[in-house]
Amino acid sequence: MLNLTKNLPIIINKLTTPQSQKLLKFTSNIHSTAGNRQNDQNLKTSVVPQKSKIINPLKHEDFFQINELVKLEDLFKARCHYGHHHGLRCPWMNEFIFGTRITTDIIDLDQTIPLMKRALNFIAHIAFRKGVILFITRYAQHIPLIEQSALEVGEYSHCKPWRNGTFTDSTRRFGSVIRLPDLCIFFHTHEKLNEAHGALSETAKMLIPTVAICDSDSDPSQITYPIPANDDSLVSQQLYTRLIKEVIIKAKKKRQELEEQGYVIQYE
Amino acid sequence: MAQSRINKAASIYTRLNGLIKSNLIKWSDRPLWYDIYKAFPPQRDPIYRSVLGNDVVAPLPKKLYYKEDELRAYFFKNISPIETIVLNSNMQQPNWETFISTYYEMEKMGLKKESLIDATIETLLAKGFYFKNNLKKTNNLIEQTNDKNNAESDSVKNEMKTLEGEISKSNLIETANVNVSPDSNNQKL
Amino acid sequence: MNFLKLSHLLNPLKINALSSSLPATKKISTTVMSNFYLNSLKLNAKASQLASTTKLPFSDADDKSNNERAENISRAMSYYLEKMAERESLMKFKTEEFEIGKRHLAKMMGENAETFTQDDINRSIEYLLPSGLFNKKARPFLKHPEDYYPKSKLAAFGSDGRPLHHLFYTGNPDFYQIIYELTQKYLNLNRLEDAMNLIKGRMKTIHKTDEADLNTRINLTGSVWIDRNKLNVKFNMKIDELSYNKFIIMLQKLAEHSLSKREETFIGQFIVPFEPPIKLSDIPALLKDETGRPYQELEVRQRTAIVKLKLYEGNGKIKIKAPEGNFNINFFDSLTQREQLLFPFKVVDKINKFDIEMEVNNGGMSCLSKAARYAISKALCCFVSADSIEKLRLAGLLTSDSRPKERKKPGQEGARRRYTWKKR
Amino acid sequence: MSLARNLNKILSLRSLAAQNRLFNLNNNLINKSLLINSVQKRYLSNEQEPKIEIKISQKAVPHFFRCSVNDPLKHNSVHLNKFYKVDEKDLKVIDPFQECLTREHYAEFKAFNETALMIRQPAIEVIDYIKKLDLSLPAYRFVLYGNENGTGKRSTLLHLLHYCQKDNWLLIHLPNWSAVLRRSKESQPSTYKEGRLDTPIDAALFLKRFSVQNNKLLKELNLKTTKKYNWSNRDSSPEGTPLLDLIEYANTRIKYASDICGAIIREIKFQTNSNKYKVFVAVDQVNSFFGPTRLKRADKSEIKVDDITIARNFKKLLKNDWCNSVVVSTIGSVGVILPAPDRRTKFYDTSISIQNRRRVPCSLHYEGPLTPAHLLKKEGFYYLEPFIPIEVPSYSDSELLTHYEYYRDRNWLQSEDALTDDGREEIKFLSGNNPREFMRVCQTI
Repeated sequence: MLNLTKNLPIIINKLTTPQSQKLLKFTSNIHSTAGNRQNDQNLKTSVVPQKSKIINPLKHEDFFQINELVKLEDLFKARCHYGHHHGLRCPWMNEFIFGTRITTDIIDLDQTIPLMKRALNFIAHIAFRKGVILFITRYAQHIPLIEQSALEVGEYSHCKPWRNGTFTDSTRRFGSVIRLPDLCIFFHTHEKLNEAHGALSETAKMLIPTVAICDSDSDPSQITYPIPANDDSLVSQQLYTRLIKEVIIKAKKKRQELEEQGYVIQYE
Repeated sequence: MAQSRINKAASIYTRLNGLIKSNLIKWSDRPLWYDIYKAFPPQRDPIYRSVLGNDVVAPLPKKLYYKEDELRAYFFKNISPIETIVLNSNMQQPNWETFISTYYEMEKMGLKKESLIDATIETLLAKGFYFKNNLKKTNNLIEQTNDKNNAESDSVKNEMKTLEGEISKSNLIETANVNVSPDSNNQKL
Repeated sequence: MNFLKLSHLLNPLKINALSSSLPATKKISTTVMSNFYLNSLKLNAKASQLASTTKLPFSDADDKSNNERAENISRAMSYYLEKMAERESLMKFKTEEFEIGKRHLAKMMGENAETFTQDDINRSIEYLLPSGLFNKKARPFLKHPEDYYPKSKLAAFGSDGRPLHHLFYTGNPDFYQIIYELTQKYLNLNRLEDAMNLIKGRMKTIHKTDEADLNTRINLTGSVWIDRNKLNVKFNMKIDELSYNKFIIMLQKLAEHSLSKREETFIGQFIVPFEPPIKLSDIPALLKDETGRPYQELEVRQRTAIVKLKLYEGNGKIKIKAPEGNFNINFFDSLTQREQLLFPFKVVDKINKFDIEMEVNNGGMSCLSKAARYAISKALCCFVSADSIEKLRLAGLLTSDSRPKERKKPGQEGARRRYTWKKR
Repeated sequence: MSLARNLNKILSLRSLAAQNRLFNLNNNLINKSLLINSVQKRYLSNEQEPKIEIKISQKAVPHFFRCSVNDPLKHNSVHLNKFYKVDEKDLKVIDPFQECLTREHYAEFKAFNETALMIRQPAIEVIDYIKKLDLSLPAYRFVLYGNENGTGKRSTLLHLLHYCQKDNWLLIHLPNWSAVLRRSKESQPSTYKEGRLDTPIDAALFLKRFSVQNNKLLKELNLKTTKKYNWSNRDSSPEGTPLLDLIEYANTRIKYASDICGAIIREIKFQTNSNKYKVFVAVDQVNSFFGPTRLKRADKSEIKVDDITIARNFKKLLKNDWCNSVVVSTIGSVGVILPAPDRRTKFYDTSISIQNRRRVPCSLHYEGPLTPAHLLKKEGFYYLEPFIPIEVPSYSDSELLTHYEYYRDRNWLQSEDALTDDGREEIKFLSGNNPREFMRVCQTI
């Protein structure tokens, strides 16, 4: 990651674009909706299990309270806005870039936040439904971190060289029919320099949704929930792993609690 | 498992929808993520896009410039060259940043634009600042920028080149206000 | 991997055969796998209860009400069970066949079928069906099917299809688990070192060998890293040369850490005590001729060459007895061949301090010279100290060249040489 | 083995070393004679500095490997195992066409800028015998032999020639004789007797060598023919023709060289009774006189040694029917003439690599035992009997050391490893104390 010196101006003052204002309004609306509040209250207050208690988490806008988790300041402090040299930029990332400061792309965090919330929400729902989540990266510096965080939340990781056919030819690779992951989270979309990770196309082929941290040099077009942000510095990776871990644990706990309280979960 | 592996033709959701419609996948067998996707769809349908295809690429992002850049360039060119910064040490504010802050203070005080820079230098010298290499003073920054005919010999312009490729002087003032009209950047790749 | 949980799981499904063939739990993965479970169990309020009742974490085998796709998820498991049943029936059939065959054989040999052991089977087959096939694997045999059928693998996933290992999708979880542990340990040591340095108030210096470091660093003298094949056998996995080399580099890095003594037990798993390839007890004693002069006698065969050597202590006389006559070292025309004889003496620094009597037969000149070199180095071992023997070994002089003579090919003059070809 | 390792390095340096060698030699001589130290040397190299007068001592620094006595007449067992210098003038007389030794030897002499021979036991022994001989008795015959090739028979012969030349003997020298029998330069049927073969060029060459070697003596003696010789129907030499004139005549009429050669040998042999002069006959590879030849007639019938005119004449010299003469001959594997290789027949076993073909029985070189009985066979043995066999052995350790030190002195050993004691031991091991092998090993270092 580029180390920009102190002579760079602080951008945060300038980030008062109409987009972010809209976002603020949007989030406040969600919190103020009466129905959601009632639902939350119901969940907490009900102690005696009843057969009639049916819950469809998809009908809540923010079932896992993710809006509180993601903060602009955290992202900025974790240097998530730093992109690559403008020469390395993928043209599909143009829309997520705020501007180019002395040959370096600066990612628009105003756009990152809603996208990240959407992605985290999706991860939480998958975890809630006991899906298999696979953490993927090939960035050597982050591998211990990613592997450790996957282990901590009881999920899976693949940070080793990608062998073609791991998903598409899984029966032969693993010697038997296996359950493929329900969600792949890419913490870095490149396997080698400027070479897309082999799992990207395989997930698309095998109908597996993806969440990926997309830096200015990665192609977000095939990724289901892209998060435009810096994927190279360890600090930002620590932030992402923290958020994702938190979300997964939260979802799993919630499932546990609901089952204890005798709720029936339905998706229809 | 019935699948369509043509990943470049359509997104995973549309392909899965098709499979369900054609009853290749039973409704009860649908993947776990299908409902969630349906309830919280992504911002954009994740279809494969090619740079060579018909998809429209978003306009190039703008270049970021501020008024401080001008001042900084002037400082490096005419007052004192740039110094190395040791990130490890507990360094105070660098000289040029002090220069810029005092410049703004003077501006607030209501001085005229022509004499602003001279005044800031004088105040700084009076405060006991030591500029490493006191270069010869040139004319006022504002005079130079106003004098458009002398564009080529303009020292400020040369300094700006070092900061960012090529930039015309007319843009210089505009970019300082950040609100740039990205007409020139509206390209198709 | 630890499959204790799995065995519990399978019991209700009435697969008793599996539980008997469960392997002994392995040291490495038990700790981490338990961590894996614990971490997931922590999320459960009923953690303690779940541990006693044999339920997997997050398993939705019980609550079918809200899992509309339970059937789909357990497809992997059902496929596995199907395969296992198939194998079981096959093995049963083959075992019966074996028993019948054994009885017939015993009858043929006129022995008691009840006390007919495997050794008896082997012996009688060798007697009844003598085979001249070179490869022993190609010869006829009669064995229990468990001995030669590939052993069944245990399922690496639960009944809901969720893999049991967090690195399952890498394809080689056992090996990568070790690497994962290794990296975590290394990072922890680094953190610890940083903290210690912070207390001591000094900057961290990399690879600095203080006296204090020697006490905290693991001592690897007298040991070597585990061989790749042994590693594969010990941890029951298959890793290639490249990954092995990388792994050894990582281990080396961990062992060189200034606080590596804390991970002694972990590193100890991959250490094998160094065994000198040549034991001093194997070296024969010196012989003595009529005058009481010590000497050593040897015969070496290499390809077609035969060299009979007698090495005496002396002052560099060389006598070579060939079918053509008696020669000195000039029997070998080229300098390179003479240097072959010189080399062992040069290594132990005893040129012209031994007399050589050699009888050579057959073979080409270069082959003879190499055979002589090997014979001399072997005989020298009886005269010189252990250090010098080690020098000889390191120089590669104590390994014989086992390559046979390359055969002549049809349509060619020799092994490689073609007949001269003239266009017209 | 370090030698082998350094070999590449040495080879690359070798061309450079060859250039430097002469320079080094000169430098070395100056250094040793002047005994200047390094500081003085630096002054010398700098032209601006004032020159310092240095006393030049004419006496060279004595080395233990050098013999102070360069006159072979004075050599005795005291001077054993030392090198003595042969004067260039003497060498030009004794060995005018550089045939006595191998080409390698002459290359070394050229590089060392001197001709130095080692005084060895066999030479001293023969010289001792010659001094004590009663020359009125029939010719004495010595046979030099060695148990291996390259032990120094020819250099012993050269030493003896040098001795005899100084002692005013008449020299009859047949170096490289077997080459004539292998492939003579020109051959034609004899006019004197049918069935014989003349080899005029070889004969002329012998006469030329003879005249150079004995020019001074022949002029003093002024020998003349005792008989009229008819070379052909037209040409003849009358009685009383000086031998030198006869040799000149052979130069002009090469056709008659073979016959003239026979005439001169006859005259010399018959006139020894006059006790005016002594004859020293040196024959290299004498065993070639008693074997087959490779020469063939037009009808492809084989030619025996006795059918060649000059060979027949030279063979007479080996007989002991004359006095005032000494015959010293060498025997060796080169003298054994094996049948000529035919293009149609394979003379080697092709299944054996080229490197090892010398061990095949039908190879081009004789590989049997090198004792007089084996080489001379029955015919030669009886022909030469009684003779004094003298063995020329390989180097003893002290001889090898002398040679090594000589090479060292001449800066012939360029590798630093070779200059150490270990290096010397290695060379000793590799050469097996054989002088020729020692020379060859040192060439590569």
